[in-house]
Amino acid sequence: MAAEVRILYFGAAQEATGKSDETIVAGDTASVRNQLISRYPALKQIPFRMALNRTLLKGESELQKSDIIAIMPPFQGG
Amino acid sequence: MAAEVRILYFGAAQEATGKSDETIVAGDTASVRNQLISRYPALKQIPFRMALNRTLLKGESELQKSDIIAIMPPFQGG
Amino acid sequence: MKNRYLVGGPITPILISELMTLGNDDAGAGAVSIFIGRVRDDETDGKRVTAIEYSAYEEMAVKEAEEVITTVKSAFSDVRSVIIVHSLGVVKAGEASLFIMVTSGHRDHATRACRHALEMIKERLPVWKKELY
Amino acid sequence: MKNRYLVGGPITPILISELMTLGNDDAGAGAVSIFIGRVRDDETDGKRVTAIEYSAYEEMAVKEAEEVITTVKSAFSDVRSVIIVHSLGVVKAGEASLFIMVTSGHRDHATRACRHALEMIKERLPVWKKELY
Repeated sequence: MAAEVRILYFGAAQEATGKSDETIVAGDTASVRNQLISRYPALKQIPFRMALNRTLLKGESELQKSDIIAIMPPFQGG
Repeated sequence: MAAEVRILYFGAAQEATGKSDETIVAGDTASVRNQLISRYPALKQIPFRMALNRTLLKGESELQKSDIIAIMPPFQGG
Repeated sequence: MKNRYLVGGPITPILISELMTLGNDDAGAGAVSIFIGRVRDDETDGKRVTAIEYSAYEEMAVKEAEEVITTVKSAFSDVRSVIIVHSLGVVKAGEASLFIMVTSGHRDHATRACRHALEMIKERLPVWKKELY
Repeated sequence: MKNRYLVGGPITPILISELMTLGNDDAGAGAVSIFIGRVRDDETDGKRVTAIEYSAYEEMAVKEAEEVITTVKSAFSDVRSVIIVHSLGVVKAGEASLFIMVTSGHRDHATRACRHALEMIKERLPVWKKELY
């Protein structure tokens, strides 16, 4: 089942997409990844990871309405 | 040659000898150690090291007039 | 401060002094280990960094900071308190952008836990930076 | 302060703030690692420690502190400054008696050099204590 999910862009992913957030429709996280890379080719240059509802994603996951997915380039804190 | 040397007592060695410093006559550091232990039996209970002129003594050393020997129980700084 | 873990702008000397008083009423804490990360005036491609602008996924950063504290406390049993603060927004060269303080009974766990927290923060805190010239 | 390395009484929060400003003008120092040793209110034989009275072989303590700094700087090449201060006289439970601060370009040498300095101080500084109850 496809669901409306919220996408948040951080760091270099904001510059690659030109936005800080948007809503898309996807059934799982693999679909999110594919859609974003095809929509924003510049994202391919960024080794981003995804967080699903504030937790770093390991592998892929099904999505539900209102899930929040963060597109996160390598961390640079400290 | 025996020389007049200054002895400084620190920490528990002050309590064991009842003094903070004195002058004795000795030819080398082994003689200092033997004199002090025989004069102050309580010093036997303290695993003290000696410094000669502000440097920790390794082995024994001859002494010259005005040398300063510190009687130092285990360090407790920090 | 935006919350316990994130502050807008630099971590000023005054804020550091305030954070350092937090452990002062615990007379069982014989050891305090502190790490302060500061913005360096590095030169890249002939340009000198004058400031860094930090951004974060704030909600996740808070959760991760809390997990770092929980992990450090359980890994180092002598630890009594852990404070973590990271800057958001612009921090000029020479100013502090990260503050970590760990108190413990004795020195070994304070120093090791502080270093461990630092490595976990580098690895896990969702924070990004942009150099300003 | 009696000299750069020894201070009469506790190392107060004000003195700590002053010492911490010493590295502030070096914008290449991206990392600051600090250790503060404090008097614990330990209980021994049913009596609680209220203070510790520190004494030292002052002339040798100064020489040893200088040697610690020289050793740490040569062992950790990224280190930019090292400050060591130890208390003499009475320091109450909860008050600080040792302050070490190391600045370096990056975090690794600051944290390791600070710990190394701490271990050397414990091993080499001719300081003694007397618990007061």
